Amino acid sequence: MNLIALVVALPLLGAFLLPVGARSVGWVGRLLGPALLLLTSLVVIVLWRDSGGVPSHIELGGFQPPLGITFYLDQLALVFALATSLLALLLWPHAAWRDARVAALMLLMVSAASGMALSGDLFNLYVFYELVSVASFGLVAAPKTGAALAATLRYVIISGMGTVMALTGIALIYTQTGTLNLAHLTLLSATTLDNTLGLTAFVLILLGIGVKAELFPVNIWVPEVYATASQRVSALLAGLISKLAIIVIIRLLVLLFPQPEALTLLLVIGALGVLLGELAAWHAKDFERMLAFSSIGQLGLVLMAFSIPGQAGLFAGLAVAMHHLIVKPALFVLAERWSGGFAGLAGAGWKSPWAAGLFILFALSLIGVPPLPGFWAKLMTLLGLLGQDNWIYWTGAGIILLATVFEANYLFRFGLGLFKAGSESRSAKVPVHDAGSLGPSLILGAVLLIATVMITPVGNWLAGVADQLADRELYVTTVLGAGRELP
Amino acid sequence: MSMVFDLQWILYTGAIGLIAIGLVGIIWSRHLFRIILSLAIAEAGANLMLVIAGYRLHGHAPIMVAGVWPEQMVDPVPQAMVLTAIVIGVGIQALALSLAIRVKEAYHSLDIDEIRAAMQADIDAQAGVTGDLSQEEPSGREVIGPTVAAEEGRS
Amino acid sequence: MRNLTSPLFAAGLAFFLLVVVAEFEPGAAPMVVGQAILQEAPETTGTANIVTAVVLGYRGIDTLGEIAILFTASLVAGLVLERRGGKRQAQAPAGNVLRISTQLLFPLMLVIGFYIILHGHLTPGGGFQGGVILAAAFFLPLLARPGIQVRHFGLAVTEGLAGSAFIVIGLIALFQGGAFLQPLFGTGSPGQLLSAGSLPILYLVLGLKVGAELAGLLAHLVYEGSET
Amino acid sequence: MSLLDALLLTALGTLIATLATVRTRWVGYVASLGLGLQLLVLFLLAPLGYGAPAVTSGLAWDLFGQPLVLRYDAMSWYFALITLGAGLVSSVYATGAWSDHYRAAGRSPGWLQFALALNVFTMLLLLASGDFLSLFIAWELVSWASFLLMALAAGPALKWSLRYITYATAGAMSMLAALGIVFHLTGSLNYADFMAAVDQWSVGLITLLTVLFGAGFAVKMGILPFHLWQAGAYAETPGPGMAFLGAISSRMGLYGMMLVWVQLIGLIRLIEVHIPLTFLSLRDVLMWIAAFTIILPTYTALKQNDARRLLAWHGIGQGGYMLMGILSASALGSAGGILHIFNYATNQAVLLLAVFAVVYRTGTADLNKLGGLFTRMPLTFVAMLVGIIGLAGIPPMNGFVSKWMVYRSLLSEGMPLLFVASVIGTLGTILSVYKLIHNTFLGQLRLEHEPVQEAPWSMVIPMMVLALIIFLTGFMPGIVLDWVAAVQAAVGLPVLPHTLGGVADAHGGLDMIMLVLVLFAGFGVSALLFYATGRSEPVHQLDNYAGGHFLSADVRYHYSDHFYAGLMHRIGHWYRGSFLWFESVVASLASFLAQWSATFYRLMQPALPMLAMAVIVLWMVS
Repeated sequence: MNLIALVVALPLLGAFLLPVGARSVGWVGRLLGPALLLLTSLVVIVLWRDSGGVPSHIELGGFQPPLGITFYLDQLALVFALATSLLALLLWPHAAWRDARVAALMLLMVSAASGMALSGDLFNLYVFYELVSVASFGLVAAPKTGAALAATLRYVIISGMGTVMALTGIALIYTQTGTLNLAHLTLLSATTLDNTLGLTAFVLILLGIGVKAELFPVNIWVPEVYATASQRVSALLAGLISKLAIIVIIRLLVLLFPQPEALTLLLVIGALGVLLGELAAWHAKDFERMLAFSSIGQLGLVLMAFSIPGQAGLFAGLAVAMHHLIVKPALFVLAERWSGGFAGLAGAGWKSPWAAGLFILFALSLIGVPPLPGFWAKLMTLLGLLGQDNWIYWTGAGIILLATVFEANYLFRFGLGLFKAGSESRSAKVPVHDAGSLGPSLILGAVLLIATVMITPVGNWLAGVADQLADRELYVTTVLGAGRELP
Repeated sequence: MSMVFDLQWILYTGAIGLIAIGLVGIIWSRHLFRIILSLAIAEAGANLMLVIAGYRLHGHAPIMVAGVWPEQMVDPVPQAMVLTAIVIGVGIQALALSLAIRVKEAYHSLDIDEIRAAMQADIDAQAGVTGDLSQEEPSGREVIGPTVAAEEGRS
Repeated sequence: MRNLTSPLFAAGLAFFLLVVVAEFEPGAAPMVVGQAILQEAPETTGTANIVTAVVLGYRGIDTLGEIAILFTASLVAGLVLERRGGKRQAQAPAGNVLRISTQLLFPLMLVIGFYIILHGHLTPGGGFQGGVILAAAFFLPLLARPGIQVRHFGLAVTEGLAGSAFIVIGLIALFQGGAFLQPLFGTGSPGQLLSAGSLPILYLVLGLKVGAELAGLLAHLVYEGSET
Repeated sequence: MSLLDALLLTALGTLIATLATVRTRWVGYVASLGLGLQLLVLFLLAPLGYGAPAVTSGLAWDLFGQPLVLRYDAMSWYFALITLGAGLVSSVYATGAWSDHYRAAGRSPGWLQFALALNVFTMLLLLASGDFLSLFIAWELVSWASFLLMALAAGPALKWSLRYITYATAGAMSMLAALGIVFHLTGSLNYADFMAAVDQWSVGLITLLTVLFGAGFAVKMGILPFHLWQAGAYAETPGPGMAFLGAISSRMGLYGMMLVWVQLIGLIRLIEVHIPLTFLSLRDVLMWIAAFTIILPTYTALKQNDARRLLAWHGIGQGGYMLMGILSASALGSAGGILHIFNYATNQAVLLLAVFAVVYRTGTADLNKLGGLFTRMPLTFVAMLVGIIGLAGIPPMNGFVSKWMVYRSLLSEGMPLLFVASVIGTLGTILSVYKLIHNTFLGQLRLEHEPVQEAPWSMVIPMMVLALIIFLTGFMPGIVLDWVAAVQAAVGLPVLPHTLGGVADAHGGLDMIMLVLVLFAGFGVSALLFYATGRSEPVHQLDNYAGGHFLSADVRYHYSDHFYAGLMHRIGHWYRGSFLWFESVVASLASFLAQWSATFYRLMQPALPMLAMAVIVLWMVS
């Protein structure tokens, strides 16, 4: 199990060596990154098989848990570590083939993202989160156009504020508990964090990490960054990094903050995200920003699903999150060729029918048309929300339903527009997809269809993951051992 | 709430005050450089808060020398954390500054509002859409579907 | 918008501050893990400076992440500021006082920097502090003679190899059957220069890396960033 | 494996076979054959139509602890029969000469056949749904399948189908909300648990569920105020597709209403719910909505100049009769409503097929550009004549039977105002179908239509078969009434006593056999008188004069522009487009909010997140 540290260490090693190595041996830069990602995926798969689904932990530096830093390896952490490597491999940016520095940034981001998924220490989470942030700044600034730089700068400032808030939150928690290990904090939380101060710390961490998770008030960077960054980077940020941030928030919520107010807060923030995101997406006139706003809406939905108390909420939230993890990157990859305003894409579907078909498949799943997986995720969310005897939850369900109507309208306004017969002069310029530009989308589409067919096993597995996530006892005993004397 | 104004209390107030000053500065300023400086101040406040968390009144530095027992020392963990946090802060500030230099070159301005407007215009132009908020073309049209010609759809 | 929200926000924040402070118990925060580390660290790591034990041992992965962040920041700054073609204008050299004192200070600062790095496990200081001094030492000539060409490749090699060394030391521990970043080579006797196993080596590569990165960052900001 | 499995698997097989052959020329034969097979299997299930106990499918499975039940009862069978009939007729029609025409226009008949097969399959699935979850899943599948059929034509169809899918999604979301509430209240999604619990629920809850479920179904039905999408979307659908959609697709909404309102909630509960401050019950309100659904779209149809749109608008109105009949809750009225589903499907299908036969030959459906085709396309004319007689509710065709039953029940149940409303609607129907047949077939033949010939056999035969069915089921309505009675029994409505010739009732039943015989005897007598006197003499249509001038072929004297000018002078100013106005208000409001949201993301400083945080914390602390 100790080998899981390789998932963090190897990409980091590669990133340190790449800028130097690429200068001396050209092909190193091109192949080292993907090769390392393949290796880390293999490591995760092998370890996952060995674990048999039972959570375990490793002690970094060999120091016992509450003192040293631990990685916690439950199924959720492993699946996200695996998804990180695989998605990065799938969405390896074009620029990374040419520029070793971009490749290094990708490796840094992958390493930190895996670390975020695995880490069992509050401050360590923060460090990995910051590493993800800084690497993503570099990736989104890489096109180096004026707009990209300005968007990145605004992103940096918002993230910086987030950093300050998250750090303050961590400091507040430390003043109350004197420890940083999540398992240890879980034990202490009932007596020390179940109060206003704990809630304040949660709000601060929520808003801090929420910058990456595209949460409602701190997501104003999203549309401009996704519109200026390269689409594959947008795909990674919207698909993977945002989910990781949410998973971290949820893990903290489950372990540390049992207050019901925290759930209500998630619900309200999520509902506002859904409403504003979907409305703005409805208003958007170009593909990337439509996807960006839709991503805001979807993450709001994830948050709303997680706000349902109990295991049902975790299940629904994971389902929505995993679904979006597959769908949104695929859509952003389509935007590589279909970049820009709707008007310029009229008739593009006739020229690239496969791409149009994929778009429609993903759109249907996003809207939640049975029997695609998106439907089940949405259904679980709605049943959970309507299952609460609380008007706020019912309002939230109403907002989701309303937003879905908008979603259907704008997604299909675009989807049908692809088949609008454009004038000849215009359709001559319409970009055409080829096998290379469709590859990642095709693979993700296949994954979606497999999940559609195997919905029962996938659902049961996800329920098991949610059970593990919900089990605080399991976390504590796995990391700290049963009955050990703690400081 | 205790009204004892002990040192700890004052230190916390100071740290939070620094954070507040920094955050207000970020909002209040339009000048990019001031915003970045305010960010630095806010970060300093957060770091201070972290390091105070481990401070004890009359504590000793956590270094093993003769005559000082571990019980008398201050908490070493926040010190290590704050070291990390400071370095992270430095990295982000350097990054923000280098971006600011290039943004200034691209848009000839350090005013965040002007930069934002220029950036939006750039993005719109690149996507080939007219300004998102155009008054000439209300977006409400054709959103549901076609407007039915007068004689055919009225009921 | 800004004029409206700012006072509102300031008021909100002031209230927030009051509430948070009112929640505090007077007195110090509990010292749970810290106390345990203070008790245990000298035996397990062999450092006299417990902060070093925490930085390199107990929270070693944090430190790895931290240098990775610094590395990333310097990489991104280089990426953003890099300019293809275009010669930089030569700038007037600085005055005599600065130039001569730079030459005097340079070896001194090197010595101090390395001293602080190498005694990081014994006295206050360590890789970061020493690394910053090293960076300053290399940065001073840039101030004195602004036209000087910075050898970015050398810096890149230094930071790349130093960072890799940190990870490789961690990986050696891992493949010897221990945990990633586990201290190696025993503890020695606390208080000696040659003690604390692999931690001083880690601090050395850390110092070199931080020095190289900060120097590179500053050089980027000075040169590439200057207006043409 | 039950016969139901065989039916569904055949439908699925048809779908796959159609997809496999979608680019070939024989896709139409494959689809028709598949649909024919399905119809055959359905006939094997015929005992269901006469009240046999429900058949359960072996395909049921569990999803997340929720069993998905598939089963057919008398109602499913009845609807499935109409669905498959309409599907088969449309598919055959679309196979022969029509498909060559369609292919020549650059379209793919294969995809049309596939969309038809998909629609049929999803509808059969919907009819089989035995719990709320499978109901919703199949409902969504039906919605998106008809979306595919509507969008196939591209061009203007894209916009209309977008409008449809927006309405349909809104309806589906409303149903989903109801589903969630049901799950919350009963802890399951089974019909049985729902029926067991419904008696304890409050009036408000019943109303809420009725409205939420109903809104979803009403969108599909085009019940006011959700009707705006339907006419345009149907009219832009390629020929046989429109015939299929017009004949049966909307009725899936009625199926849902019968299932949820009548079978699960029970009309008694709806009658018990009194709307505050009025003397109406919830049921009365729904009936009045049905009445307005009859009147407004029918009179909108009157103004259409496109034959497809005229029939499409008209179809919306006919849904109102069915709903009104069923909601009347009496044996006679509900039987009339249910019977009208069958009758209307046959009428609408034959009318649309005739219209598209005309379009096939002349290239236009514009009622101002046709006329006099009677001499060129006599068989098509006969088909359309049968259709409009049926639709207008005139004996001896089947439409008369069902409308008579609805009217009579309205009178006998003491609802004279609703009776008046539906009579006004029927007046509009007669006027508009007359406009249709007059402007198409009667009057002067246009010069450019001189060479027009009768439609090809592949198109005439389906029309003739339908016309025959219309007459037969008008002559002997007992054939269908058997099935209708079984449906009534299945959903818990009082069962209508009936005979082969019609309704058995002590206070004046209806015997169509007698009536038709008398009618034909009358016709025979008139014909005898007409021919015996020998006073008539056939002349060429241009051997004539008007206003003192002799006519020549290039003079237009066919009266079609501003049809009903006199009537429009009276009622024209009542057309206000209120629903369009309402729709645009909603769209504008949404647009305003959307613009606001976009502005939020465009103009907001980082200040707002901070402010939001402060506010949230204050809210939570206090």
